Amino acid sequence: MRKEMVSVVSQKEIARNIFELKVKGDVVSDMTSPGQFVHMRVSDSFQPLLRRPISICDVDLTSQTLTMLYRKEGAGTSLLSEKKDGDMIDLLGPLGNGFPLDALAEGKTALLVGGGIGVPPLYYLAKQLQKRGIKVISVLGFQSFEDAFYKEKFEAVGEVFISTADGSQGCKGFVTDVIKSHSFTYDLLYSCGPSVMLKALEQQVPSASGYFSLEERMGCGIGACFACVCHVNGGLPSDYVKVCSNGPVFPIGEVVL
Amino acid sequence: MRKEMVSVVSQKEIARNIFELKVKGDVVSDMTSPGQFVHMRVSDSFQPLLRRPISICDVDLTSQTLTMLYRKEGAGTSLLSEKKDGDMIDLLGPLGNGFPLDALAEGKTALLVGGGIGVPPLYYLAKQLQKRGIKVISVLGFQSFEDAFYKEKFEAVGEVFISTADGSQGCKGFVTDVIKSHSFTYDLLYSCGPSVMLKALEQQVPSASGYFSLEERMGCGIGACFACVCHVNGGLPSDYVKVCSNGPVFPIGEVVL
Amino acid sequence: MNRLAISLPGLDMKNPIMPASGCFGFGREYAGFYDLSVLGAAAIKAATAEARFGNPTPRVAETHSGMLNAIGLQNPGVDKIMEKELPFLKSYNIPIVANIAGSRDEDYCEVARKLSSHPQVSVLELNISCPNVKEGGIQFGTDPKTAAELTKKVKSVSSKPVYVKLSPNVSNISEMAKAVEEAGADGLSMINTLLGMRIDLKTRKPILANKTGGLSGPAIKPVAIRMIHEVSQAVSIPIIGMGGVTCAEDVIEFMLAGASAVAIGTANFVDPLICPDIISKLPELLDHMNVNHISELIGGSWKECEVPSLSR
Amino acid sequence: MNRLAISLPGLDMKNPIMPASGCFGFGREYAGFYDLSVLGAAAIKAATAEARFGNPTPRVAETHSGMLNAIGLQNPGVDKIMEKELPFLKSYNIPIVANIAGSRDEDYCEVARKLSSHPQVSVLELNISCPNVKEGGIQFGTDPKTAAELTKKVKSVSSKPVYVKLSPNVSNISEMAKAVEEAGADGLSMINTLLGMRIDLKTRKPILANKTGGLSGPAIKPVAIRMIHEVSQAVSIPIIGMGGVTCAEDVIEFMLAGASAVAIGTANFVDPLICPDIISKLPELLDHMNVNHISELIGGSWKECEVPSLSR
Ligand SMILES: Cc1cc2nc3c(=O)[nH]c(=O)nc-3n(C[C@H](O)[C@H](O)[C@H](O)COP(=O)(O)OP(=O)(O)OC[C@H]3O[C@@H](n4cnc5c(N)ncnc54)[C@H](O)[C@@H]3O)c2cc1C
Ligand SMILES: Cc1cc2nc3c(=O)[nH]c(=O)nc-3n(C[C@H](O)[C@H](O)[C@H](O)COP(=O)(O)OP(=O)(O)OC[C@H]3O[C@@H](n4cnc5c(N)ncnc54)[C@H](O)[C@@H]3O)c2cc1C
Ligand SMILES: Cc1cc2nc3c(=O)[nH]c(=O)nc-3n(C[C@H](O)[C@H](O)[C@H](O)COP(=O)(O)O)c2cc1C
Ligand SMILES: Cc1cc2nc3c(=O)[nH]c(=O)nc-3n(C[C@H](O)[C@H](O)[C@H](O)COP(=O)(O)O)c2cc1C
Ligand code: FES
Ligand code: FES
Repeated sequence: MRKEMVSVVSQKEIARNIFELKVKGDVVSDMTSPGQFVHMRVSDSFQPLLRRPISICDVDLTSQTLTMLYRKEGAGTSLLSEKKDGDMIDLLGPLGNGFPLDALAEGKTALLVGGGIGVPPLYYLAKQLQKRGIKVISVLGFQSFEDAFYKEKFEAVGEVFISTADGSQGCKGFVTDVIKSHSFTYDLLYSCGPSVMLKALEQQVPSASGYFSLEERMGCGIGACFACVCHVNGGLPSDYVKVCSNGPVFPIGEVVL
Repeated sequence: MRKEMVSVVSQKEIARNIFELKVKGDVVSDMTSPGQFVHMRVSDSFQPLLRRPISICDVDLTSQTLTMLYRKEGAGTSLLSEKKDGDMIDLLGPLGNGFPLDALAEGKTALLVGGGIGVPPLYYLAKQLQKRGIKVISVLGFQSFEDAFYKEKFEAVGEVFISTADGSQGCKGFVTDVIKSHSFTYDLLYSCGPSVMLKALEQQVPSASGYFSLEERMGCGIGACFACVCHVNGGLPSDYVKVCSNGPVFPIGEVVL
Repeated sequence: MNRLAISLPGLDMKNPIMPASGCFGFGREYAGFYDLSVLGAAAIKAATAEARFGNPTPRVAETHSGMLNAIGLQNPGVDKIMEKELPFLKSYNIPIVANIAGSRDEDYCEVARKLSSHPQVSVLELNISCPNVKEGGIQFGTDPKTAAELTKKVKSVSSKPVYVKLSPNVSNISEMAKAVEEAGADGLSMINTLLGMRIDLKTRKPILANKTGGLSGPAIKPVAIRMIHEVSQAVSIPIIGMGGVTCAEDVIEFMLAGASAVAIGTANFVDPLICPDIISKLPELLDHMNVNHISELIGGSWKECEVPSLSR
Repeated sequence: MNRLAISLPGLDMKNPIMPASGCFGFGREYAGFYDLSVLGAAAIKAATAEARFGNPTPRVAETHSGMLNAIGLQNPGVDKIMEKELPFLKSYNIPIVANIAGSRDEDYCEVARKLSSHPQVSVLELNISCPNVKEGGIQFGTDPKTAAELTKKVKSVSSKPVYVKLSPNVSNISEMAKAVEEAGADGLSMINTLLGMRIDLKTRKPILANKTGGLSGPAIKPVAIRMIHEVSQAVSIPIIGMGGVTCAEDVIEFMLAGASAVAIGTANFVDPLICPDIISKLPELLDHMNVNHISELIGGSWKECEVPSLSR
């Protein structure tokens, strides 16, 4: 975890409002755990004031290059989308705890389930799992064909199933529909996406064990401000975990979604 | 007076922290009166919130190009100094009333006295006066050699005397010292500079008639907010003029400095 | 049907947008930029009984996402305003909100009587909250009793509806609001500026000659929103909301909080075309939000679904 | 001579800079970024008698040059803080400001008694101003009498100096300050956050689950400066200033206003290295201002030349 000025290597829009941003810097060498995130200042002024959390999507350790995918939504990500090659970005990272890689032995199967802008961290995970000889099945859900991205990239590391809410690509419906209609055999589930999706998974795939990556509005991103807490299943009412520093990845069932 | 997005043609540092900025746009066609100013947003965000008033230094009506000179001081002018060729700037102008050009007949002599960043508006004035067959003598005061600018440009339109506070160029001292040591013969005095300088002129050249261009912190720049008022000499206590819309140029003696 | 029309006591507005008092002079300057008849209404600069020069300069300073002003109620006095300024606005045919200020009850009443009798004035806006005038205003704005008494007196001499403009520099804004409502106020304007200061490192003195000034602009928007959210639930008179509005989305946020109309102050200095720009963007935004008429949004943040919003 | 050293009741600080309560946790996280021993002091997160989870999420929202928070005083309770958190800070050997909160007098007193007896705690900071806790806090912070009584009680059980942290959400901040000074407060901390709100256009509800939150960051700096300027002239106990500090220049501005030390809150989230960065920049700034010792700046905006500053 350090603060460093990284330089923009490239930026392009790869789907509707979805940007792929590559940055370079020494700090990238620390980014070995998929599921971790970085916290970036998108402006030199205090508008916006807070940093923006973005997941690590891919890392090239040799060239110290970090790839991030983000959806241009509000003021912060709009400013981020204006960054050009050579621009410097104030980056804090890597933050939080990623997906445990040694939870699965060689030869086992991992089911990766991503929804929308929850897909990016699963890509680095997929690559790392495959490298360890683990079979990867990816189920990726998007709103529509125009919003889908990285299908080919995921296909390079395993089987891929796409769902879109409007049916314009892959199966019409949600990731849970894909999972219900195929009877995948897998050992662990890894998922990242909107909390409605994670809740649906918890309910509709109750037997699954594995890991969820959560999102919560953040202040500091490092565990100091208590903005991003969640209740713990079966804990005291005052028990909590912080998404930024205890997560964002938690064993399924550990926290109250 | 209109609001227009103008595009940056060039920007360079011509003296210590003094920048020459050229912009292009239809609105420049309205800028025929030296002494008027423009009011610019230097950022798309609200940091800084208010526009910045900068004088018209030179205008090329054919190419619709406006030249401004400014000193990089605080947050606003720092941001302005980062503008690059092709960048767009939100400009309001031309604002206020400039120096009357027909106050002098052909063949008469004008003494132009500028201090520091008060020098720029005098350049467009000097050019216009010369074009009308008026003899121009310029007395320009700066802190030091490093801060001086546009000497050659002024020399192209008339005789030039420089003073620097540290004596590193021209006469050591202030513009008033130059005026005292030379006994210039002139018909009208035109001056722009810090209010201490204008006050000194008023006291030490009491006989002078002519025009002063004033500065005051501004809100709107167009006469609506009453931020920039001055008392009127010999008026009621409630009498006032607004620097932005009644000025910035006033007949010497009209307003309380 | 005009989806933007809002009707409030004394104010028939074709849209909820008006420039805020003190940020629009008497309209002349902005008339050079756009046709003022597009405005829902216009609040003119505070009138006092006599002409006032106001405070010494510097009168403005910038802050992060905001500005401080200490104009000090400069104005030519109520008589000149009626003679020289109001006639200019006549041809635009928009409701006029006449802001009135003073240091004593009698002054307020004199100005109120005169202005309310002017045919062009639609409503009075009782400024009991100007933070920049030593002798008066501010104590009216922080003590519910004094505010209520003044409101009563002004109401008794005014032939037009009276809106009371509240100061945010109070411990309990609802108490103030309820006091002036009971005293007969027909509506509220809120918020005026927050008291603030900046110190110059070079001179080591406050930048403003008046030392303190009123903080306005985007920086204060969250304070305005929470006060309007609170007060709109505590009173039943309408609120003209203001404080940091810079875009159509902000207007919607103020109306969801509980404002029935929205005034735009500081943003006029940043962009003289801001009022017509916002007005023209509102219909599109309503479409986007699936809202038929803008009045449906008033108080929308608390009117329905109070319980569900608590449960998240 | 250490040009930055500041000595206040219970606080021997090698420089006037401390992280503000609630913005620094208990120091662990920032210890990963820099050596905490460079700090002048550190204010730790509010302690309550029992463990508190605080408010539901979302707990933060952004505003122009500011942020809203409604953490709701989440903390593990005073006992756990003394056992588990304070020992971690021991090795850094810096004065600790222990922030205490509660909803009833007894709670405050229990926490005060316990924490003041802890050897590592240098002073207590009585938080009577947390705007995010329904049952309590805020009324202590807006009523001078209640605040004074609480201060007295806490003083009577505390073996360490007590600083009272004032809320800016009041009509008359000097009155509050004088009341707690008379009640025995050894110093003041000001300001806490301004009450604010943001409404989400999509859900039409407040963004924060708690609806309202505390506004902090650069947006509130002018409010803090004017309150410190006023209060420092009204009382004779020292003030720890805070509210929107983001750079060394801001620190100087707070001290010129009348603060004797300066706390940094929100800016830690923007830049975890902000405290050491500011500390390292102060000497250069003093040189630039021709100031020998930083304490010479305290109250510099009003201490001398009161009259000349009025005349401009
Ligand atoms: C651990 C983590 C990893 C993330 N990874 C990615 C990623 O790889 N790609 C991506 O596109 N997005 C990701 N997000 C969400 C992303 O941070 C938000 O979309 C982004 O901050 C929105 O900023 P904005 O200025 O565009 O939106 P605004 O709505 O203007 O933001 C306002 C505030 O809300 C916060 N906010 C808004 N939406 C979210 C959200 N969904 N989660 C958390 N905070 C939010 C912002 O940080 C900011 O403080 C991640 C969030 C977290 C917590
Ligand atoms: C009519 C007029 C014409 C001007 N022409 C020029 C010019 O041609 N070249 C040039 O360099 N400067 C000129 N100035 C001064 C220039 O506007 C200020 O230097 C500039 O606004 C400072 O902005 P900043 O953000 O760098 O400084 P900051 O100190 O950060 O500014 C803070 C605020 O103070 C105001 N301000 C600061 N200094 C002045 C000042 N001297 N006069 C008015 N407002 C001020 C700013 O506009 C801003 O609102 C002119 C001013 C006026 C009123
Ligand atoms: C320069 C200036 C002058 C103002 N003058 C007045 C005034 O005369 N009467 C009044 O009631 N409010 C006055 N106000 C307050 C505004 O009407 C408005 O309530 C406040 O600025 C908040 O809105 P804003 O953030 O959109 O500016 C003034 C504000 C500014 C910035
Ligand atoms: C996330 C957050 C949590 C806070 N928690 C506390 C707290 O527990 N006790 C307290 O006295 N102040 C608390 N504060 C207020 C700060 O200590 C400080 O007074 C305020 O934020 C203004 O300073 P700033 O603008 O530098 O943040 C908190 C502020 C923030 C932003
Ligand atoms: S974001 Fe601050 S504790 Fe998690
Ligand atoms: S700057 Fe607004 S009236 Fe001159």
